[in-house]
Amino acid sequence: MLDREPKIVAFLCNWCSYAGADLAGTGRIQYPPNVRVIRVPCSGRVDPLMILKCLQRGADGVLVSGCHPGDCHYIAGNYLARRKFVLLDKLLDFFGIEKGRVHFSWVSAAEGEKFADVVKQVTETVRALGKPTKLVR
Amino acid sequence: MNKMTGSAMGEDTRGAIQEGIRNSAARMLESGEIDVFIGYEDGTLPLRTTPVFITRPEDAERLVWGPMCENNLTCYLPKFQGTVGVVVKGCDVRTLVNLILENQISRDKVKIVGVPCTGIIDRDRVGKALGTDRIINNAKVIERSLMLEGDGFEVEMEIRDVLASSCEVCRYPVPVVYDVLIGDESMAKDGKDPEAGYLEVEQFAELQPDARFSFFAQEIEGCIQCYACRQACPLCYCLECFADRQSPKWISRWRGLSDKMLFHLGRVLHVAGRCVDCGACRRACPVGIDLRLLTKNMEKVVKDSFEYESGLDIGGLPLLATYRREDPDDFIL
Amino acid sequence: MLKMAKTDLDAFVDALTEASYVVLAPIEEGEATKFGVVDGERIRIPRLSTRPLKELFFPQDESLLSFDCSGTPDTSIDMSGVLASAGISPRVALGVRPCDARSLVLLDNVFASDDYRDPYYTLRREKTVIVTFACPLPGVACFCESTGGGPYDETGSDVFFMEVADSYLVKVISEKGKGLLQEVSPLLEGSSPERSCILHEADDEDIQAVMEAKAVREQSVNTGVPVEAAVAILGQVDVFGDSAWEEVHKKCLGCAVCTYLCPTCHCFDIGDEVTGGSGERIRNWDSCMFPLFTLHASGHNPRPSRKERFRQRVMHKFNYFVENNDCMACVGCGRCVRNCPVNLDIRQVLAAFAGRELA
Amino acid sequence: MAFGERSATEKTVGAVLVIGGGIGGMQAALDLADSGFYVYMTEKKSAIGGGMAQLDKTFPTNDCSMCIMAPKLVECGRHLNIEVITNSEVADVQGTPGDFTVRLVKRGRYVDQEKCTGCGVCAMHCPVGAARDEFNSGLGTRPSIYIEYPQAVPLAYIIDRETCIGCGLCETLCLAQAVTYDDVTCMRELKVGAIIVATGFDVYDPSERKEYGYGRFPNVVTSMEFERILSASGPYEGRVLRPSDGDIPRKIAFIQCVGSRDRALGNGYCSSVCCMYATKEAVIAKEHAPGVEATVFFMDMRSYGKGFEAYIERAKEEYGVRFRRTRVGEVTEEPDTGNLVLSYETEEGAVAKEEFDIVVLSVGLRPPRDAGRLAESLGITLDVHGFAETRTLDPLATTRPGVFVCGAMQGPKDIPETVTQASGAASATGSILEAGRGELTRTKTYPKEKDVRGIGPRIGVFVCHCGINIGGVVDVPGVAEYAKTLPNVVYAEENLYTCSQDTQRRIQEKIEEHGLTRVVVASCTPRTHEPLFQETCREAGLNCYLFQMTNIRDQCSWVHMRDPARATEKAKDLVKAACAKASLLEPLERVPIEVKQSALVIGGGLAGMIAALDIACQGFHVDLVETSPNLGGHLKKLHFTLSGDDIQAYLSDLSCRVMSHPHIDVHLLSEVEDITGYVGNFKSSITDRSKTNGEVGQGVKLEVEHGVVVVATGGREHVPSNGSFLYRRHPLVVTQAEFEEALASGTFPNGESEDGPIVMIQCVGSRDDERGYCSRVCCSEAVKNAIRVKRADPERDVFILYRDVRTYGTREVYFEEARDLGVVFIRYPDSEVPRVCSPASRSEGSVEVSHRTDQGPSQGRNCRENQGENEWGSRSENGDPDENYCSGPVMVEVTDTLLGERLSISAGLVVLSTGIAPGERNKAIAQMLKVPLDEDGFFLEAHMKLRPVDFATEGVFVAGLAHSPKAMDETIAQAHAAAGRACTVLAKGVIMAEGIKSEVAKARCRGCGLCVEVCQYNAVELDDKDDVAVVNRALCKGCGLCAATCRCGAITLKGFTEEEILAEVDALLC
Repeated sequence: MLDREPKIVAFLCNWCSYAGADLAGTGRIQYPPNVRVIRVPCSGRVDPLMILKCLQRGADGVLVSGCHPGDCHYIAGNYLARRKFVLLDKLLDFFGIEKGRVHFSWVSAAEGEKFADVVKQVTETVRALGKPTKLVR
Repeated sequence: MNKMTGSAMGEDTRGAIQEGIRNSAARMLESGEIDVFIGYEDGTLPLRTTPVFITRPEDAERLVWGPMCENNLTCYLPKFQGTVGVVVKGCDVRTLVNLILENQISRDKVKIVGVPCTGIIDRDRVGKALGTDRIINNAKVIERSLMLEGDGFEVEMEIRDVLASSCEVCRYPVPVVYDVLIGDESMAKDGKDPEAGYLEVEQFAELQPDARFSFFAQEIEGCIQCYACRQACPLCYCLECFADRQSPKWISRWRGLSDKMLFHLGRVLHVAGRCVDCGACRRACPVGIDLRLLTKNMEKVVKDSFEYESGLDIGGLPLLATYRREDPDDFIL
Repeated sequence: MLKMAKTDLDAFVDALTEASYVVLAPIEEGEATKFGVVDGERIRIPRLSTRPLKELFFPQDESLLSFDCSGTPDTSIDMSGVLASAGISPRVALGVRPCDARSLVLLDNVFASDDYRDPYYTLRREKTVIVTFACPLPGVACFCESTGGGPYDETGSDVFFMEVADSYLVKVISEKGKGLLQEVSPLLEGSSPERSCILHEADDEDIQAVMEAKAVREQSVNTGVPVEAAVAILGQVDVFGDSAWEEVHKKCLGCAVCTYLCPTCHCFDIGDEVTGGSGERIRNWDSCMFPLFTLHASGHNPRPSRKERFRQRVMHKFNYFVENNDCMACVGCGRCVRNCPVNLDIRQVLAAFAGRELA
Repeated sequence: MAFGERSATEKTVGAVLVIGGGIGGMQAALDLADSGFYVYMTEKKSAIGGGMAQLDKTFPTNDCSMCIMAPKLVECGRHLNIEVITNSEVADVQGTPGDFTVRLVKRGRYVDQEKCTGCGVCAMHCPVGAARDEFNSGLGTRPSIYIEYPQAVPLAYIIDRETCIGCGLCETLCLAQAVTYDDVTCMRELKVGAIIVATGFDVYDPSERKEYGYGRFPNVVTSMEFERILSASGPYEGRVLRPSDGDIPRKIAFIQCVGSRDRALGNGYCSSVCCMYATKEAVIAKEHAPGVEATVFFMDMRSYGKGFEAYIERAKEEYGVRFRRTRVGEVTEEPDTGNLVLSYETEEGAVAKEEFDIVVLSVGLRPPRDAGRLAESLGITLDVHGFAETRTLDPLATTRPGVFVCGAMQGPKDIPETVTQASGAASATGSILEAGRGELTRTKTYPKEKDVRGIGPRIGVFVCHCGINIGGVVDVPGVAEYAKTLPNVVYAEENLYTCSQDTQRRIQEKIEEHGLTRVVVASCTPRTHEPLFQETCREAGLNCYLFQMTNIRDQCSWVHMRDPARATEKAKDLVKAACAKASLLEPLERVPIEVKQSALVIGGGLAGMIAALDIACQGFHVDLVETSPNLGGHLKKLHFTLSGDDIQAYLSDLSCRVMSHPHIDVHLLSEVEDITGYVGNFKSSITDRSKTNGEVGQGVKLEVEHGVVVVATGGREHVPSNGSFLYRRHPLVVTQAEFEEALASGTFPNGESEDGPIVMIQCVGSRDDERGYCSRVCCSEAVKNAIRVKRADPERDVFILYRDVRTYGTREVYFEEARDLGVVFIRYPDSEVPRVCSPASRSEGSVEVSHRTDQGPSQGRNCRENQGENEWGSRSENGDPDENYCSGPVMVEVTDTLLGERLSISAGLVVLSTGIAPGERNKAIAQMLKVPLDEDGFFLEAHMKLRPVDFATEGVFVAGLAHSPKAMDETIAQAHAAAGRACTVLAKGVIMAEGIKSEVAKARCRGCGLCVEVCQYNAVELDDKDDVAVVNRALCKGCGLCAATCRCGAITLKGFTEEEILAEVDALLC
């Protein structure tokens, strides 16, 4: 049995970030194996409640990644999602949840490198925070 | 829009307003403009008034006005059948504006009787001021003070010392929209400047995250999930609250802290950009959870991030129905 | 009848603890008070705890059993841990008010009747000694007298404390109560100077004083609520369709304050919480005021609006329960009156019906 | 004959013969079959797949070759309107375009294709084991009864009678009774309207190059052999080993241009792909055996394609691949070790020797050895090299009307070029067969969908090894075992390639056998493979939305290579999540969407015109939008091709055909303002300033409806920023285009020819910090104009200052010609861009080359007048003209890497080979269409290899410089391709839209209208009767924004419901 590793749930939009993650793969760009991807059509599909649910389920971190502003395959899904993400981000902070549990990023289909970097960065941050306790059931 | 000014700041302006409300209710009912008039009547307990639904002009006499008229009556309006008149304070009308924006009631079906608000009394504060377990048998409002008598005591306190916390920082005491405005705007306590309202929030934000979290943990621990906060909120009109969904199960049957927190976080997210800080949730909570702190902070976030204030623009769009390219992006990797 | 100085209350509690009883008394939680475990801290008994006593026997949520789908049929369901997890060691509920004590007797009709004994409830019940404190001056929302109780009502109590001046008179009501005192009294004997005997016989003066206090207090309780009359009217068939319901429910918000804080409301829901292959079967409070309470899988809801739901609550307390158990499901504690966000006062509702002519 | 110019009276057969089943043939066949034509595909081997099937990975994305082509293989294999005829060759062709009669020779397979299940028992027991395995380039052996490769389509064995001893064992063993010894060669006659030749290439046989010891030294291998060595399905299962002793090599050498750019012993042309594939093989070798050191010995690095330059950089920087610019003299073997010693001349001129463990000869591509015979039977002409003869301006048409060519048979090229030409050829074909469309095609009927209600989830899990792509890192058997323990999983297995055709059949069997109601595949990315598996489910009568896929390769094994344990753990989690979601999946229905059978083509340049014409010729209406006053784009500046065609003549012919075509509305001086809608139903608003509504210049606003969009917005010529290279500062400094203008207009060379040398500077605005990519055409353009000059005036010195001469493909012969004509090529170091200056500012110590008389001011003026207009014109553009504007002679200083000296050339004229930059409007248009741009600002296609003209967004296609810099013939081919792909959509009256849609639960909807506001497709509206939201399924794109926005939980996105997503979350975390 392997010793406990932080687990990061990543919601990736199908058109940009998921493709970016694939590109990281075809480029064989290595990154930490802590991330677990859930494919969604658009970052706009992600309801902040889902993110809360991840934290409640004991996710060490959550990453939501979509197309860069303006690139949304669905025109403005990421713009409208971004408003919700602002609210959630600020709410969690005010509520006293450690900064760095929940991350957001824009990764395009051409950014395999960036995806890998994001995952590295998120993993390091989350690892530094240690096992989550707040909100965990 | 006609304005009825109470008999010019005379002996008892409240009495005048009360008269004004009764008259316009009676008039509207007689003229058939409305089927029902929703206002306040005396309650069964000291310091309490209670919502009343008047359908006959003669019953308009039951209507009262005063700093004990705490309920936000717009919570009865979503999808209201027929035409309705309603008494609203500065905050109440903003929730009404949201209900109109959100297609819960059409403007032409509601006659808005606005009253410039001087703030309402927080019963818990009175209780605290009085000391635990004192029984108040009777409470009267005279001018700017509150007369209390109970088991062997008579106390007078300044109303402004026992105002609801939301009223203390109220920025829009005068209804922004109305059909009838009763009383003189100058009678309303002057709106606080924006920042004053966020002092509490800002001070709290100064604390360490852990301190903030354990504060909320303590507060929310006591939640019995009676959902009075939700039911009292005019904007919580979902037919089935996310907290009640069987599938997906956002909130488990375990009434543990985690699930209670999820409910309250979810609630705050759902009223974000809509909440007008009327304080109804806070007053409804039987265990006295400080629900305003989260919503007030959210109000600030919305204002700072999107320059958006809820319930002021009857022609506007809901916060989450739109976006701007220049919305905050710095938190995104 | 025994007597104990008020100042000795904490010593008494210590003795109970020493006798390895879990002492449950009103404790503060935020701005509210509820019954919780005390160890060490001073006992402060409020006029009435915000949250009802029923929580001690019928908690808001409890696991009935746990299961694991991956296991074999015989090992897959496990109830063993559950009862234990109910934390069942001998307990003393201290600082109970007569209305709450009375509520337990009503609840017994549901959970500990001849035709059904709920293991979880009954176990807690058996293991708990109820030490009631007579009520000080009742509040404006109280109407226990009208429901058959009273500030000195001993129903449901095992030991009964009554204030006189700076002491309590302590009355043993039941065998359980007797046993408790016998068990702790050795610990109360003046074994050490600072704890000289704190329980001793009361004299006639004391008893006289108590009687007077009792009279005064029973006077001051609101006896004007025509509960009996209302019960009689509600017993009539045609009341169900009465237009009055339309009026009385209107301002109801449909929250569960009244039912959750009510010491006698006992509606619950049972369901499973499953993750992956394993889970627990959980019983938790439910409220007849919620639409989901009666929502059918078909989408049909026999109680579609707040009117029907509000009527259900009133009818259940003052008619159905009466029919089933010859007693109304209300002890007049006034919690629902005091805490209703819109001051919807059950007493007015009852009055509204009591006013009718008996057919 | 130009496309679409057949009189309707002629008979038109709605079928096409595609010769060759490689990637080109497959693409052409699929495009044709999808746009209403029946396709016969002949393949001389026993299975289709061609050269690409043998490759391990492909550059520049390092995609696993088999992985990306497998779906196409399978699709061809089972396409209703494609008949694959293996072991066959064309005997002869009679008839005319639209009505050919083809006779095929079909050799015996000796195994009944229909009966054979591909189980392999026969091969296992075949006593012959030592037959040469061609697929593995002879590195391995095979029995006499064999299949080409594991994923072979059709998956049927074949007996090679050469080696078969006729023991009959296989016949007795075969339970399917598929073995038929008495099978005979037979003739077959086909009626087709057109023919596409896609026979691909053969590789050069390096044994002719004795000095490299191929054939004598076991550790000298060809690049194709090395591909097989690297391949997971190859002889060494992807482990990098030496043939001689199976040792793991430490040093690998790649020798470039073996059989290419070699008139003496090989082919005169450049094979176009070797630089890239060698680099790729070096990179992959390092991946498979991290310790290994790879060196590439080359002459010019020809990384001219899209993303190539960056790839080379990564190879150097990240993988530490060494590049040595030299020609290897000879290879000798160390007898005892079998190591190989290369002797070569260093750039410094010294002779060096270096020892290697393996030497890979980057062998060139050559026409198929039987190309001559084929050409004869087809009646087409071959060019000097033996490739099908085509014209630069009509690159897909052979010399025989109705017979088209694509891929390497037309000239050496890589996969995207081939795929592009294939789609192009399909389009060209469609253009002449329009009348026959739909005549012979059949439509597919699927088995009735199983009603899975009430059965509950019964999940089958298929975990893919993907050769060693996954299995090499993740414990695949472990994952499969783990899957069996998951809730609702009733069956789980592992596959070598879950995407192979036999596995598809297997999955269908398992669905039957175990009554599966859900299928989960754990393999590569759903973005490429989901459709394949969904199709498989459909064919088994399972609703395709009951399929769930999870990516344990691209997002697991490939990115966690160094942590197998955790990669496996992750894979298990992912499978668990997939199953959790699968348990909740429900059958969804696809909604039909009407297709507006009209196209919008943006850009009236070469690409735009060709695309428009093609689409129009296929019978569909086209709106062609061009911003400038006339058609032609860059063509207007060009005058002749390398091969000497007259571009202006071509242009005027082309544009008048476009202008006069009844199906084409040309909008000049017009802008596309806005594009809304989706595939089949686009709406665009165009401002057309060529038409007026009274006020002049105002123009009119047009609303056009169309089903597809072709982006052909072109690129722009890089203009050296103020002053650099003294451009627009000195009269004697011009761009290549300006120079060509002058050459064409005869204003240069002018009378007095003592103008001093012409110095051409390459890579101006290419391969620099600002623009990292190669502009691809500049070398050929320079060579073209240099030749022009030399022919006109042999005396005049022409210097071409370059970094790498990139006259790829058959352009190479012109490079040779230029050299023969005495053009001097001087290579300058990447670090030191040549400096253009006036003599005064000349730096010290540089060697004077030109001894011709200094250019007097007169010359300057003289020359300026030649350049007259655009010179003055550009001057005035530059603002204050006299400021730092210089005249008189001009010097070019350059460091010659060969001599290692700094030269300074007194030039008669300096010609800058300026690069190609992306168009300014790209970003705007990209945003309108919601399609991505790459880092360089060109449009980013859906897939670099196999979808070169498609976008991820359905119904939108790209061609020409908008996609990347390219030459005319390439642009033309790509334009045909875009048209062809567009027609696959237009040809269908109706397309079926995805079943992933939002749905409203009325009972929960409070009619707040938030969903209506957020929906960007106006797919949601409030029903004023019930006052609840309703979703228009045709408009809904399935983004789920409304679902995530609805507080009341009234809207959910089918296929991505909250329940399903939370199930995944729980599975991953609990």
